[in-house]
Amino acid sequence: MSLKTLSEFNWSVMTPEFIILGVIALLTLLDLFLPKRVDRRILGWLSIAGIVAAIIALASLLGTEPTSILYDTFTLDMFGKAFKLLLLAGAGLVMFLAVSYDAKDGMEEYRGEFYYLFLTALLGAMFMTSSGDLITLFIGLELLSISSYVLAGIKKHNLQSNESAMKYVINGGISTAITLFGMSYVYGLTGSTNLAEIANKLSAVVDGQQAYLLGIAFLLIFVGLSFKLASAPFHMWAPDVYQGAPTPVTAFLSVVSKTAGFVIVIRILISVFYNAAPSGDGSSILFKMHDYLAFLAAATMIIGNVVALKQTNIKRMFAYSSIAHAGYLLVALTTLSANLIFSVWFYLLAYMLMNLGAFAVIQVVTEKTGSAKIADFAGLYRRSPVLAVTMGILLVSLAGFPGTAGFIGKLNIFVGAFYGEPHYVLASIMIAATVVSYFYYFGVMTQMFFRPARDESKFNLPFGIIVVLIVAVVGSVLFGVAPNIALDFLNKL
Amino acid sequence: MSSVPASAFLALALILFCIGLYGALTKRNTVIVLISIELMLNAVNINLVTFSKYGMAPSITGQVFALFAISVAAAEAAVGLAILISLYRTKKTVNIDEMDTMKN
Amino acid sequence: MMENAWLIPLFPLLSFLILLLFGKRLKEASAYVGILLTLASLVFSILVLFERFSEPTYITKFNWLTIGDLHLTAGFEVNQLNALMLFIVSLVSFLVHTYSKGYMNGDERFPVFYAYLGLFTFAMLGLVISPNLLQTYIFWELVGVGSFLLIGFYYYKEEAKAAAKKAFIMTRIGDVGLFIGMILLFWETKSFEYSAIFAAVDAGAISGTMITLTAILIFIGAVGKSGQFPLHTWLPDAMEGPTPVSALIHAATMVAAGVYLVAALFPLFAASKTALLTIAVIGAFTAIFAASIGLVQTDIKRVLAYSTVSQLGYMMLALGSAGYVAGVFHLMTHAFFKALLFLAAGSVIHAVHTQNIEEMGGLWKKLKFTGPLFLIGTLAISGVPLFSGFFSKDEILIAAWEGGHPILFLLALIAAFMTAFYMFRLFFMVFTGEARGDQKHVHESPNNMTYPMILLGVLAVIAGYVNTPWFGSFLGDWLVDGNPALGHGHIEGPIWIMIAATVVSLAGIYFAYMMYYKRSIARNTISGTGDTLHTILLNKYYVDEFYQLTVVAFTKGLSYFLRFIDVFLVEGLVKGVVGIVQGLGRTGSKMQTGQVQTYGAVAFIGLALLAVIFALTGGYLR
Amino acid sequence: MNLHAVLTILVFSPLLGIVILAFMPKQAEKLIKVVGLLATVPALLIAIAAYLHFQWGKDLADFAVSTSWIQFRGMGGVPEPFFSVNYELGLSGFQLVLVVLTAVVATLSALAAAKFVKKEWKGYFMLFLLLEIGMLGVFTAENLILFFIFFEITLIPTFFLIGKWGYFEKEKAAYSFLIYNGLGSAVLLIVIMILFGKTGTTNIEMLTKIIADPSAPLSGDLKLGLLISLLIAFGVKLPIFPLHSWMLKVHVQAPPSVVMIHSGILLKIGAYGLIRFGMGIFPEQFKTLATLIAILGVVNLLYGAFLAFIQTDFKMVLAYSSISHMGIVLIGLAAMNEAGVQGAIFQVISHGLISALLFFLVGVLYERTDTSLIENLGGIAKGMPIAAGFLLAGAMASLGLPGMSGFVSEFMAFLGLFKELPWIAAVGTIGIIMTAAYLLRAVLGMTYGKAHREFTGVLDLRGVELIPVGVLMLLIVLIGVFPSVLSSPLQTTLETIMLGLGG
Amino acid sequence: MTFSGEFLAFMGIALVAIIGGVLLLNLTKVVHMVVALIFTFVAIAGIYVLLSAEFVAAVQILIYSGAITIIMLFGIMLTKHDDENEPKTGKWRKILVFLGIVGFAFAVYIGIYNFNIEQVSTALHENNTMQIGKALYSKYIIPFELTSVLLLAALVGSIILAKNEKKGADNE
Repeated sequence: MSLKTLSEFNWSVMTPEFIILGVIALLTLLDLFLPKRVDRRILGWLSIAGIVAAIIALASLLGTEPTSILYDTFTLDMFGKAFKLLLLAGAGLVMFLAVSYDAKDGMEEYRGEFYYLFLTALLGAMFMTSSGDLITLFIGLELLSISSYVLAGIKKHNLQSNESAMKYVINGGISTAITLFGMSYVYGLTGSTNLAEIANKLSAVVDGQQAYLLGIAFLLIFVGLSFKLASAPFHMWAPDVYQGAPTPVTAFLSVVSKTAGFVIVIRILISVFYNAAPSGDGSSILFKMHDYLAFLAAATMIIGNVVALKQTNIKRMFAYSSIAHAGYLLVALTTLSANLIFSVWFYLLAYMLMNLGAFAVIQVVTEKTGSAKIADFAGLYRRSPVLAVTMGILLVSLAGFPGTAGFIGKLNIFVGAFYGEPHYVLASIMIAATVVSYFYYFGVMTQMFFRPARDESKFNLPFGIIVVLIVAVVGSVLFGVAPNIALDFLNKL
Repeated sequence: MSSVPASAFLALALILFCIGLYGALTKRNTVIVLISIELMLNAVNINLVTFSKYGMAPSITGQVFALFAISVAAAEAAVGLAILISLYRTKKTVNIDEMDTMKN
Repeated sequence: MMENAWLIPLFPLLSFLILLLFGKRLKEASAYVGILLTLASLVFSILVLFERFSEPTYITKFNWLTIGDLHLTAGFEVNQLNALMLFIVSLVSFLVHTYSKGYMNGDERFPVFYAYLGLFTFAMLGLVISPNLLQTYIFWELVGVGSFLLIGFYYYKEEAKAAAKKAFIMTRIGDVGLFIGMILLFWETKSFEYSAIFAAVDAGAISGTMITLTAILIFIGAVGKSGQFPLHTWLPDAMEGPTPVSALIHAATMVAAGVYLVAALFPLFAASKTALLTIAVIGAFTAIFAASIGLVQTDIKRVLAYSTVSQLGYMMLALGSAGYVAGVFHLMTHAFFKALLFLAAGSVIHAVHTQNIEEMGGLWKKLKFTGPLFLIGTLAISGVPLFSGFFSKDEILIAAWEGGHPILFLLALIAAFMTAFYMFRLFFMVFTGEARGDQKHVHESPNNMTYPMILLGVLAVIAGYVNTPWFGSFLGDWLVDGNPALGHGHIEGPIWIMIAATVVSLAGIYFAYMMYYKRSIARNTISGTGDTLHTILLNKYYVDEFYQLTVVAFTKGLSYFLRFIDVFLVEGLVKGVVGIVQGLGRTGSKMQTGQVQTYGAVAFIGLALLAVIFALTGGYLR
Repeated sequence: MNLHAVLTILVFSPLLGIVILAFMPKQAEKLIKVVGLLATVPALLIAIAAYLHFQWGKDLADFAVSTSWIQFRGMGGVPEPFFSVNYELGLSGFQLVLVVLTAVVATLSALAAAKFVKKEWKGYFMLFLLLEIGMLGVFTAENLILFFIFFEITLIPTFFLIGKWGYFEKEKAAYSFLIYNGLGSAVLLIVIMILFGKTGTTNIEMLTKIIADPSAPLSGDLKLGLLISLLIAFGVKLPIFPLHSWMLKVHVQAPPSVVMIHSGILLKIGAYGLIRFGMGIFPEQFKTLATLIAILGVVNLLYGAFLAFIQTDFKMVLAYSSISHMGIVLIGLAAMNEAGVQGAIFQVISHGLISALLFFLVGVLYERTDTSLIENLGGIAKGMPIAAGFLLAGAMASLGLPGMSGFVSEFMAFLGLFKELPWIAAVGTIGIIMTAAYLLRAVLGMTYGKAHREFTGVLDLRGVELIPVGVLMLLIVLIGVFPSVLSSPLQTTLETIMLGLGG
Repeated sequence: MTFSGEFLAFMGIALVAIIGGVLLLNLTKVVHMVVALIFTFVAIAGIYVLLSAEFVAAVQILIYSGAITIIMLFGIMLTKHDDENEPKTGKWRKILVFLGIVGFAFAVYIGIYNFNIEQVSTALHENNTMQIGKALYSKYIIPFELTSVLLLAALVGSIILAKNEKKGADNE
């Protein structure tokens, strides 16, 4: 094993990560040394600035050829760039929510930590997008997880927050163990952690038992990772955690964390299992597992949408909704169509916009009313037409109506489901589930637009919220009307 | 050559994994639940180290992976315990079945 | 002139439109608009009629609706029958317009009445000049609407409302027959044109069954419109309308449309023995059936209504017995004397403000014009020799006999007897004897009511002479001219038929005289009040009740049954599906217990299940 | 002359109104109403101009527009898009008449809304205009995806219009509407996607061509399945028994101006879809199903009629009558010949006008008397003779009185079916009688008879209210008397359809 | 299979590990459970030695048997706990989980029961620590550094969450 010296590598491809890392270090120090009386919000703005800088850095890297350094422990390819951009944008928007978040219940003193833990989580997620090595993927995943655990429980004196963190960490631990258990078998069958090498080795697996073990490993990894996706069967933590965590954290979990989950799932699915253990007819283990994936996707969509019907808490409802969306995305994964990455990426983009926008509204409303009941949205149209209409547009997008990005996202997945080998059943379940989702999305609409308000007090919208709302609405509509702005961008990468 | 087959180590790992899992899913004390999770991760490490010696292409990587896993597990344990303590302050219990203020 | 015949229906339409838009402002002057415009129609009609005596049939048409390769046309035709009908309709209409000015005087919806009359006249005139079945059908329906509106003119009366509804729906049942027949014919001939249909029938292009089927279907339309059994019940009820309307629509014109339709399509019917027989049987049966009901009715208008039904049955009998000329001839004479009778009855009602003949009596002296005119009408309808009805009824009896229907002939003869009897019963009860009701303010009607009656009275007497065994059958010859399919202009029959007809009519009059004038025969000689027969007749054989219990009840029952399906099955299914989804949601919700270990357990058990399935399905062996 | 932008302007002209309204103060009631009304006028004028354009013998193809819009590409920068949707609008004769109908009814409905809507005019008109965009788009789209998009766009504003401005059970009705139609459109989307998967295109014309080609990669069974799915998808909209229950709720609960649109146009999308896609794309299979469709049509016709016969609420009568009348559309389609199809299309237009008229009148009655129950309304002819007159005229039009549009369509539909399936048609004619029975029962029940004392003082139709009824009545009579105003644009469409059927 | 010393050692260590695990599940006192688990952890270290992973074994002793067990004990002591360690509810869950585990173990076991790849001699035991060090600091430098961030996050997180503020102090 001869190593090149570290300096020979093209470290510049890691600029965005370095920027985030730098900001983390800066914030840690600032938080330590700044006098107590300084409003820690400044740190939040700083981290936004950092994220913007990272986006700019990434943008400048967009043109570079796929580069990998250190035996693929870091690679910057088209996939990495595309999803990293999503993660950065999502995290940036979440930061806007975070700076507008009213700190209480024991997190007053930890605003600084609040911000930079987001960044560490983001950093973990970013590494997940750009890694060709199981170990880096795993560490990135855990960095994201551990930061999220802390974030969920950061309202120290709030029982729900504590509880949500506890639930998160326990389920997270189990999922980590399961994932890792699966990875260990993959390692065992190949003797490597490098994804490319693994794929290479696995495509040569012909022995029946090894293939079997690989199948088990696949199931272990997939189920373990479904924790991050909040998809069946590892979905049940989501409602409780979403409900208890501070709203920006919930938003982060439902958007950035989920995106990262899909990143790692796609990475592993595509690079590792796509050609693994091909049988005589050339179909790899991934295609053999197709029915399992389809089943899980269907179960996820059905559970998410159906249980959401019964929710009275808006954050819980959105948890189920996010489960449902994970299900739609799994459909794309299941079908493995040629536009898989496009459709997942676009859907996640749309989902990020509409979900973050919705969480911005939820944050404003819940902070004002002090509870997160759906009934608290009653008469929102009277109290704040802008907020209500914004929420309305976002809900329409979540429900997947045309004219919004949500529709194009679903359409994209749908096209994939019917291109080549059609997946009638899965697609039908998806669309039926979508119709079921009308019930609860429009239930919120009903509250906002049809019901009288309990009190008529108005809202004042913090700057951060306004930014998020504008981005979310403009984005949702723009990508709904002219989706090729985004798709062509992705295509050029 | 070793006289102990690789499958023996793997089986041991599997047994420990299952014990850990059972503990994590049934024990009432949260500390024990956290510890059970650690046991599961340990089982994984046995796998990794086994494969590092007896795997398809034996290499040091398995041991390195195990080390990473150990550090992550430690961090997770620490955070888990911290969360538990924070929860204990508000709720005064470590019984996992009493953490059900949030449900449908 | 004939090329301008299309203007004839348009004058009343113009009247309708003007009165609809400006009626409120014109008020009483509305009458003049209506009268003048119908007069114009009348004048044109007369001109056309006279021109048609010397000129051949005139047809013109234009493309109305294109359906792919099919071009449906509209246009107008002036043949003998049309020309005659134009004259009859426009004449009666004009007279009724005039008469109504007096009769409807003071009604707050006076202009509306004239508007409706205009609409009806337009439709009726349109009907009679239609050159094709489709157009006929269109006006056929419009006529129905005009009738409907006029029956329901006193909209605030529940009876009027019910009668209007009944009239419309019952005639529509018949119309559907016509509708189907017309469409079936169309697909046989690819045309609605009468000429094309006749040509196809002539050429034998249509199978015999199809001819019979379509002919009977079309006849069903006629049954509805002309109040033939079993769709006759609406016509007596239609007397809820103002009396001039009854005269115009339910005596002279619209109800005769059924007869007209059969006449217009006569070559089709003639091609099917079965169809003709059906018509004859229905006609004869209706004639005697309605006449028997007429024997006991006490409402002056209802008696006349049943007599109309009965007379229409006569006409059908004539047509069914291949007596084309007889049918049309009776149609014409009947139009005059029945219109006269109705107008006279209206005049009576106008005077005494009641329609119940039990409350009248002794009006002969008080109504100097009305009485004699009514008598003329009664004589005409009774078939007393020298009056118009005598000649036409005679033709019918001959046709029935010569057509080979002795039983039907007998029925017709009995019906003739009954007609004479109940008509004179009516006459004697109304005009002779003691005044039975409050008659203090009884006075003769104004001139604009009496003049039309006088004109009709004259026609009721002389109209028969256009077609007599003695002075030549001018009308008949002209009607069938150039159309051998229509039969002969005059059918020679044995002389005893004429004598028999005279005898029965005189006998009827005699019995009525004895019973209601002389009172030497007790009124309950045959069957008195309370007797079964009397009750049955009084209740019109319970046909209405029968329908109520069968058709109406069935419809309602079916409706409620369907509602049951709608509410429980269709909605229930939906509720079921929603319930399942909701139930799933509830179950899913319940599983969310807040127990974090449960969550983990679910995830793990899910994994275990997948793994076990994977193991068992032999992912192992491949 | 370059007319390619015309359709885009036509479809999106209401957007201008939405934008203007968005910046207007909520309280400016009068101004909002005026803007809302005026915003529907450009579309109306363009639609009429397009109609005249046709009647002056020019080609409707002048209006067609097609630009690339959405492309989904596969991995690896393949130049050929994997899936592409073009922005394609076009106008055939059939579409033209529907666009004109939409524009007319929309304007009249806006007028009605100015009258009936009592609150939150701004929101109402913005949603209403959005709805109009959707409807115009549906009828001009030349691409299935585009059609679907516009189709779905109509759902949201309608949901709100019903749910916010409706009567007591408005929310339930709105949900019913949303879910049923959502399911319908879901099925539609699946069909579209399968078609795309099999043929690689969603352009209607190309699809028709490809599928007509016997070498197309679609088995007969699949095509039959797709057609049945389409029947379900559009059957919800039309509605076909037993998919109708949502529509009853909507008709009863929605505000009159919305029901005018809903019954007048939205239901017609179902018929349009069936004709354009069901019959247009799958003519062979349509033939196979003709008997079934005929039976469905007769069931619809009779089911609606019999149920309408016992309703106590006039709105319910009209709702069931809509079901009944849509049966005639099916009857006409099942005939599969020129007469039948033309009858079906005529019925679409005719019912659009008639139901708009009747629902407007119901709205007026409800506004004046606070009831639409037949027994509560008896005798209003006394106090409201004009309204009663129009009501009666509307009922006559609805029951197929010659001289009005309803007759022509009914006649042609039956004419067509009698040629192909005379027995089924014969059963269907019972519907003609029942229609008369239930309409007269209801309308006479309301207008004739003894007047309720409390209604003697109510106001008759007046002023601006006469415009919608007058215009609609005029059109109804115009079509009834001169059906060629409608039939001439339809001939080319019919030819195309018949060509497909004949092939 | 011969009963070599290595095999006996393996059996003994494995037995200890499993007994430790079983005791974890069956003991009632929390402290006892943790102590039982220490045996398991130490036994696992022994397994590592058998597998020529001395460095990992050392780390195992240090981190698991040492650090983690100790903080767990701290955790136990910082919190009150009742020794009766049976959840009140969830009998069904236990059964189901048990069944699940049996099924899962069965399914995985099928995959590994004769997973015997031809063994090649390795040099893992030679300079084991150095090999690991080389790999960590060259090939895996990125995850290694990332781990430092992870530990930082965990550190900060643990501190802020577990830190005893004035407000909570009187409750202790």
